[in-house]
Amino acid sequence: MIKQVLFAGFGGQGVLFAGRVLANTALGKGYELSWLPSYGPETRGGTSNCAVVISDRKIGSPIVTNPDILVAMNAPSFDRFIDSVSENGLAIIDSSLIIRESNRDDITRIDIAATTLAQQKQLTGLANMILLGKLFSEIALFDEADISSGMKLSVSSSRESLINLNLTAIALGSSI
Amino acid sequence: MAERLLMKGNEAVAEAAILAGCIHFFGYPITPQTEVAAYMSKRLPKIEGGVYLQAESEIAAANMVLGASAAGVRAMTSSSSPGISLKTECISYMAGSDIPCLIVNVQRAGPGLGGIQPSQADYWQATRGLGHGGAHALVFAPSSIQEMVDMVFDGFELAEQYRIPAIILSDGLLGQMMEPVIFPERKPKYIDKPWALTGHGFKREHNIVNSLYLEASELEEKNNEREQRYNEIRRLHAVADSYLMEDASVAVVAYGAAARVSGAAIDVLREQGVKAGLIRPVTLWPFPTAAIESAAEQLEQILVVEMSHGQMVEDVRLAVNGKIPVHFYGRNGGILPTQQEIINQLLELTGGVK
Amino acid sequence: MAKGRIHIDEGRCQGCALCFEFCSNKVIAIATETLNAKGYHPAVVVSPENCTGCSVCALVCPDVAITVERGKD
Amino acid sequence: MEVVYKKPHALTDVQMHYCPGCTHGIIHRLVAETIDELDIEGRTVGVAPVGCAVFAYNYFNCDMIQAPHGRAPAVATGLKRARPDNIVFTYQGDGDLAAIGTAETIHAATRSENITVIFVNNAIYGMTGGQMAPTTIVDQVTQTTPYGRNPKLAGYPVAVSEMLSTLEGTTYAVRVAVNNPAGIIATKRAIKKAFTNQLEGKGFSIVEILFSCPTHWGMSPKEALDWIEQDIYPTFPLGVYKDRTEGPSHD
Repeated sequence: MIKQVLFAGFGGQGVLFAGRVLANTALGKGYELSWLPSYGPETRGGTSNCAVVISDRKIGSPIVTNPDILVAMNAPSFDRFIDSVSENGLAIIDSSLIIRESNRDDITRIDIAATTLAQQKQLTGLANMILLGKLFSEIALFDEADISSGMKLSVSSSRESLINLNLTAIALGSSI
Repeated sequence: MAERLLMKGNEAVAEAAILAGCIHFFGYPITPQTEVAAYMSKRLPKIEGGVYLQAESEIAAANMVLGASAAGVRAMTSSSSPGISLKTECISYMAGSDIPCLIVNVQRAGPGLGGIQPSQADYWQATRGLGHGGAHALVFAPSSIQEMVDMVFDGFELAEQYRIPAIILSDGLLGQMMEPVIFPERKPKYIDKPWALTGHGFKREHNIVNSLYLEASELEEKNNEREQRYNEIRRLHAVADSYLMEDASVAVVAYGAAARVSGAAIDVLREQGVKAGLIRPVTLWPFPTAAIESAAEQLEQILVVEMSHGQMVEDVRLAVNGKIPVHFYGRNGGILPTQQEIINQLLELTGGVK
Repeated sequence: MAKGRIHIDEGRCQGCALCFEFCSNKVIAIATETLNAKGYHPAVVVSPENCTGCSVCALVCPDVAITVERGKD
Repeated sequence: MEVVYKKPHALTDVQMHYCPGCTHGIIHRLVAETIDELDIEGRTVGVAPVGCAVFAYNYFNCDMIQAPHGRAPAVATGLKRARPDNIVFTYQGDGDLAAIGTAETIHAATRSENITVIFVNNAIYGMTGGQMAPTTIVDQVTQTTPYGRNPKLAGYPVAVSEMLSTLEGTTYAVRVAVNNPAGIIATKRAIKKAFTNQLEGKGFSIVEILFSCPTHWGMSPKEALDWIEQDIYPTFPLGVYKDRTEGPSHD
């Protein structure tokens, strides 16, 4: 088993954090894994992405060029990465910010208006967690307890109050 | 069992240094290394006697390490390629003064300011070009964060044993990525440093840390003595890891991040019946010449894979000494060769399944 | 009748709102409902009739996104 | 109506990469306006530093060079000595000019190199993600002073204009700030004087400009400008620290 996931969006949308929660959840289950951020000046204000690889064997390259799963949170990321999604792959799209068609009929595309939904449900800023929730339900590798301990590892102790809010947003995304 | 943690390479190498007894760190920001310094700036002020200092330049940071190490403590600095170039003046002085230390180079692409993406284009610098005068440092090439952590202990201990600087040649990929790591329950080993500038307290002759010998015969004697240490290191501490080499007819020779991808490519080829293996230099200086020399007896050909235009390939060719063809594949500018690219290269060389 | 007129290059704008903060005549607002191609809420002209052409907005704009005209039409 | 304010010619059309509300862009524009007004674009050469402003070579229409970290004044010296009729300026941040490049800065001033130094000071390293700069003020929290800058461990901020004013070779040293419209106008005046000094062969001029880093200060762009006045002015008072342009010319 190997899952190559790419999270992409604007800096500030929490794409690196979403990847971190996925990585920490996989860590708890004993998988081999890697997490690699884009880094450099473009991470501030510009586009930002991170690659997470989960596998049951040693991971070669942590760079994901053809993601099995793309989580796209803005239009530039969608444009840049949609064609790289592997055949029969999955794209989870924040449709409140991305109104775009693609000619990929060989992949599964799931549109969730995550940013709008987050605002409606008093979860503003947690679109990333809603999309991650959907990813968790699609890959079906982890149960609620795994995700909860992955979340605890990902949030620094000074921001512990955010744990439950994040988990609520993940549960919301999973249920869609 | 110790806890399995998820950490960035840059943070793990810093934590490992603290566990290995290094609480004197002198740094300077540069991407993609800065997290090493940032981590130390958080941790060291909380440790009794811990010193974190941000120097005014990489040049100064290296010289602060020279001072601290000369005073007998375990000292460390880290930087990324352009910053290492600035440190090389001092590395030459440390080598000439027989001062141990640990330096981490989180390589980025060059030359000049280059880019900030990962690279292995500092191989020549690390193994050949550490300032003037023909000096060496121990050069370790981790290919995982776990290995990088373990090398920090070895780095300090061998550096002190042989009184020579040690370098961990990381890169932007290993520095920036996170993967699971287990910190070893290993107690650091310390040895006496009778040469250290501790203040003689009227109990011994005064110590001098120096690299200047105006009398040619004196300098030659000094350099010969050091060369003997270098030769012992070459004999005892050259390390290579081999993977699926028992029946291999073609081998990839790669280190660090390039070796990770090469290993994964070999796994795929093995499933297709191609008898490929991997020789991974773990130390770059001393270079594991013997391991490659003896592998060349069984192999038909070698492919060297690097994130550069080909630097280590020269050492591989010296080791093979013309016995079999040594091919090269590399990407540079900050690009890691992909698994598929390496597979294609090997298929082309072997003519498919053999 | 406005004494001045400004043009904001919304594509260059990064929505820092300094023009909005320093415009004493409330000519400018931040378009919180729209995003430009770079993903920012751009500054937009909402009360052109109040513009005096004083150029303070252009003076404080770090993205060099504002052109100012002054005088009679 | 008549256009009274537009992008100066000496700036390219390239969109700058700076974070939203970063005031590098204002200073770039003021330098470009000065180049336009003095009509020197065709013989001006700019030296870009290492740091956030490294990409300045993409933003100015005049010839540009990218110098090794901190060495811009030495590179500028070579450019100017080789072609004295050209107008040479450096654009350097606090880390570049006042940490790694201190020696080059001081010695270009002592030689009274006939160049113009634009020194942008926002008390932090931006490009690498917000570490302590030589000009970080006491108690300021940065990534590498997570408990605030403690002078006992990390020393005091470097006052560049004051320090250079003590050197015989410094012709003009001034500290200004781009934190409000009046400050921006004053900054423009200082930059223009510093370039004019060079045109008149009067020697080394440096304009130290206090500006903001909302991203790494963790503030909104407007809050960051207010913070300059509240918290940075006491450490770095504005003013003319040296002006010997009334005296005999450098030549």
